[in-house]
Amino acid sequence: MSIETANSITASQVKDMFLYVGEKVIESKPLLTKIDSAIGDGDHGIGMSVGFTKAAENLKANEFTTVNDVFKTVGMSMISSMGGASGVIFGTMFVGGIKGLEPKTSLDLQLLASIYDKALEAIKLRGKADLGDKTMIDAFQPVVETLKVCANKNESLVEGLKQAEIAALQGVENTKDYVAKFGRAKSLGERAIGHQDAGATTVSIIIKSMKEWLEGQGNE
Amino acid sequence: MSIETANSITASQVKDMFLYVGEKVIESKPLLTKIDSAIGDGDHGIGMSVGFTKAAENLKANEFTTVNDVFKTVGMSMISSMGGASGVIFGTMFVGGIKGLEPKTSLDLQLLASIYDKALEAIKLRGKADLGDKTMIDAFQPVVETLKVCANKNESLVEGLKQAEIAALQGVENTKDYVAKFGRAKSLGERAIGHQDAGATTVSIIIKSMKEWLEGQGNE
Amino acid sequence: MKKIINNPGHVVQEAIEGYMCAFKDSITKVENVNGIIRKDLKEKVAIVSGGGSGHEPLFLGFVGEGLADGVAIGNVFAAPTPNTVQHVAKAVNRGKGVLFVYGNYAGDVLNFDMASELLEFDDIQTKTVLVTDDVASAPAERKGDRRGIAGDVFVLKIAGAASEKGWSLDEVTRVTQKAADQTFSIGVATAPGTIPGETEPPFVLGDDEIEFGMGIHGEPGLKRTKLMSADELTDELAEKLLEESNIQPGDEVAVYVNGLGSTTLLELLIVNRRVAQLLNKKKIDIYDMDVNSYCTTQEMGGFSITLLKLDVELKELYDAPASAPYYKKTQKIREGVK
Amino acid sequence: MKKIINNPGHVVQEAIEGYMCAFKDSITKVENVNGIIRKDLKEKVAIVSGGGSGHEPLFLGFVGEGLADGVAIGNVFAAPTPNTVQHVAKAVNRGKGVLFVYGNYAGDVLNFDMASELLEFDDIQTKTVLVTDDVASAPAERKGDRRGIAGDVFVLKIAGAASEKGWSLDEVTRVTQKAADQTFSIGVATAPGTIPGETEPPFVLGDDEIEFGMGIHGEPGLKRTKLMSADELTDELAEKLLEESNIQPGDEVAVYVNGLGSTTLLELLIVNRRVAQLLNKKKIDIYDMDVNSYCTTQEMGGFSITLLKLDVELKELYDAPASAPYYKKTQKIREGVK
Ligand SMILES: Nc1ncnc2c1ncn2[C@@H]1O[C@H](COP(=O)(O)OP(=O)(O)O)[C@@H](O)[C@H]1O
Ligand SMILES: Nc1ncnc2c1ncn2[C@@H]1O[C@H](COP(=O)(O)OP(=O)(O)O)[C@@H](O)[C@H]1O
Ligand SMILES: [Mg+2]
Ligand SMILES: [Mg+2]
Ligand SMILES: [Mg+2]
Ligand SMILES: [Mg+2]
Repeated sequence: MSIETANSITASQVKDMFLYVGEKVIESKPLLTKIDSAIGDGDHGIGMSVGFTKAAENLKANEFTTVNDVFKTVGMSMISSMGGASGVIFGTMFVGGIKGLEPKTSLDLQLLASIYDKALEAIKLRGKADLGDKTMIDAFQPVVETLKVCANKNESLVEGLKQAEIAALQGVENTKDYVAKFGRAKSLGERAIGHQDAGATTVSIIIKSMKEWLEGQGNE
Repeated sequence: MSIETANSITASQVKDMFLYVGEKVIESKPLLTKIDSAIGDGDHGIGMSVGFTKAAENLKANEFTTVNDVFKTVGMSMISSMGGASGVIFGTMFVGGIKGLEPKTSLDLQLLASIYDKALEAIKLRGKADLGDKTMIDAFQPVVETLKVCANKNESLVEGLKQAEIAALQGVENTKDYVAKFGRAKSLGERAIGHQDAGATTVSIIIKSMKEWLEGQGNE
Repeated sequence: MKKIINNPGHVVQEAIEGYMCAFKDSITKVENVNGIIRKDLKEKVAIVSGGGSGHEPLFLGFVGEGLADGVAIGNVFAAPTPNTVQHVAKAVNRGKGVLFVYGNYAGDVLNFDMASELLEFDDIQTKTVLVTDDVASAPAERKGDRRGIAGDVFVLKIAGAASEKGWSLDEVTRVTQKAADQTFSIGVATAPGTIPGETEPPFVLGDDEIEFGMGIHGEPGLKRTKLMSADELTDELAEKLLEESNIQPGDEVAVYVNGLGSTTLLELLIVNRRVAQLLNKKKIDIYDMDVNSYCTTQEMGGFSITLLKLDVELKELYDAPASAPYYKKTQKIREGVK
Repeated sequence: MKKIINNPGHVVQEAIEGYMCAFKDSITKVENVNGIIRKDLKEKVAIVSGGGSGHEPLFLGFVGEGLADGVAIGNVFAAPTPNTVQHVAKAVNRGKGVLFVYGNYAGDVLNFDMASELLEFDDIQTKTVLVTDDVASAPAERKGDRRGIAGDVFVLKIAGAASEKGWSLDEVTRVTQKAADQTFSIGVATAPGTIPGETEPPFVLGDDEIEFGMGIHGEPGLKRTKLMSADELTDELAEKLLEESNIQPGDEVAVYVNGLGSTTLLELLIVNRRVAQLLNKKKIDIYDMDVNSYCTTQEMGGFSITLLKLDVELKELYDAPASAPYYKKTQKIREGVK
């Protein structure tokens, strides 16, 4: 059975998937810089690159038997290397969902949905932002909801991510209409309208490249 | 008899002449800035403008009966307002030649030649520069020599200045071939070659506009 | 913009190395993180500041007597990581607690807060005062939402002085919060600064355009206008600043005119002259003035004006000596202090 | 370049006014001329410095204890007038004579010399030490012909300290001349600075071009090259600097890395790190390091490195306290000074 239609991937494959995701986010550095420059301080691309570079370093240095450790390694790499709002926020996207989770050796759509669901909650607790505040939450919350719906329908991991990507992109679009309440863009008021949020864009890139990796695995 | 062919002008006319000269030098500010920027620090035009503005102020505030006082007013205005190398050097061009000179009520070519001759000496003493050092001396010394020759030939003031202007312009041309030994351009070495000296250019503008004023008076 | 750097990713680390070379007699680097602390730590409440780098001499230049005991440094314009803050706090803690004083930015709040949580496990008590001086970033009724800009200097000065007096964490926090509540700034940008390694500036201003209220990371401000004279510009900024503050005729203020990077001291002094004239006209007493470029945005052009409204307690703390590599204050001889 | 000024012709006067507003407790303006003097003048040899403005905080920021007793300020990049120098010297003279310390430029020499002549009539004895640190401006055998750049800071520091000791004019002159003889600098420019009121910069550098040895008024330097890394650039400059100086392994030096205006402290610290590495490698002992932008050329980009070769006498004077609005030195605790 190809991964494309598989219901789960091993911890080691999760590692490979996030290595690929990291490459794609690092490639998007100029785009993210440009978006953050328009209404923020222009460092989001740099920050995400630093975080995923560190994550890749730490992922490559180890063999992983549990999904928990892969998520923890990615998240802690970000928190300890990036700084900025996104260091804590995107770090929490990876570590926030595995707190108290029993060790898992493989990842399926159910597990991904529940990890990200808990992570979303943790992000909201930490950052005090909510849907409509022009943050990464505007992309991440629809992602989580879509993953949950697809998981309930017992769809494959890659199908879930395909749907989630669409939801994420819609979320990014939505941020254009919002006034920022958090982060460096918040002082902009009405003037932020028309510009998409950098962090939300990163969420969409992460989800898109998770899907791509799974598809690529399927095609090989 | 028109001034153009006159052998002398009154102190009050000397005042008017230097007011006109001042206007012309101030008009040349952008040119002098450009020339000083190429091999100096770019402030020569500003400095000369400050000096002649102050001179005009002090000239206009007074009536003059002696040529000495006109020259002294122009020179002291420069020394006390300009600063820079050219404050002392161009100030000395006007005060250096009247030291110990008995009061004169009119200016003829003989007197101008002798005033500038003494001024040239004073400038050399003060600045320790000589012909060929890429300074205003390269224009001023030919001016003085020409004025002396014309004075010996009993030519008119305007004719003397006409000849002097040609000598000055040749002097400016010559500075292009010299390495600077004084002023901010001296560190340039060979690289100053090809560029004319700012102060020498100012000398040529002064002489040219003295001539123009006399001609203008003659035509009126 | 040409930057004199080696690798954009090593800028902060190498700058800290160079800083240590110059000032190692009075400061120490915290191992493994971009943190710097005083050598002569006292038995007192510790003051920890920090934030993104790129604003030098803030924050790293302000470690010393009467100022910060330690600073946590992030990458350019990025808050320091929680473990950087944590390690700095642990290094300066003398059992009397740690006060965090830093500018109010989402990233800094997230990271310092996370550090506080981590420090709880180390049994180190922390309190926080956010600097919220930029009146262009939120209206007066949301003073607590405002960003922190050059006002950092005043608030840190007060915190450091209070801690040197041996006050308790609660007392140091109280008076520092008072200083933060009484600090108001406004800025104007004339040209952008660039992050090392980036080739494009984060914003573009026309040849004769300036932007009022722009933030120190290039956050968009209140409005764009044509370049005006120093006096017109200062008048308009100062009027807005007073409007958005609670400063009244008869009040006493400390004034700080801050250059953003490439605006020259010559220009800043011209602005300062006008600020003094204006405050005199408004019968606001000038207790002290400082003009410098303590809080920069790389080579950004422009300046900000900061006012700290003083009372008897704040004046005494303001006047206390301070000595860090890039901020020194000797006791001033005051003729006829009110 | 946007300048925050009112009238280009009033820049210096208004800046001095703004300066007085901020620092009037320690300095006084000399009437009718652009001169500034200390308030707490001592019965000692007076140190007078000065030169064109545009290099702020030099010279006006260096008036105070252990530095200049007075400064004569010219227009931007133009030497002060003889009567400005004369009035400043008269105001600070305490009957023990006046030492002029300033950078070696034709304009400054002409005006200070003319002032000396005028001061003879006032029965005030003057001596002169020219700062000639810029190794790019003349070869070693003509050290006395070199221009003065950031080395002003060190030479002035020594002169001020010597005069505070109550030494005679001859003695203060001797040791200050020794400091000038032992001070060596070299600079590099990455971008021009503009004179207020001018619309064109005085020179143009390509997008990836820099110029070695350019002077602090934009005087052309030794060569143009492509922009390089901070380390490569520092290595090349420092090698040239050492070549053109008499500094040998085993010597002790004070180091100063000076920003020209818009180059950030972050960059200067990276340069300083490399300077320290290089001197260590060459076994030249670093007695002290400072990194700042004391001697600017408006918003010019680039930096210079200055070395002062020390002996026992100079070390003591170097370490003496100094306090002016823009330069403060507190006694340093030296662990195991040689
Ligand atoms: N409180 C918050 N909650 C969720 N996301 C946030 C919050 N604050 C900021 N963000 C996200 O972080 C992004 C900015 O990240 P980044 O530019 O790296 O940090 P900084 O704002 O410190 O410069 C924003 O685009 C937004 O999506
Ligand atoms: N020692 C000197 N003797 C004669 N002329 C001099 C001397 N030094 C400088 N000059 C003249 O002064 C001019 C420069 O004047 P200016 O730019 O106003 O002063 P600065 O050199 O102080 O910037 C030079 O072009 C040169 O002609
Ligand atoms: Mg950002
Ligand atoms: Mg010049
Ligand atoms: Mg940031
Ligand atoms: Mg000049």
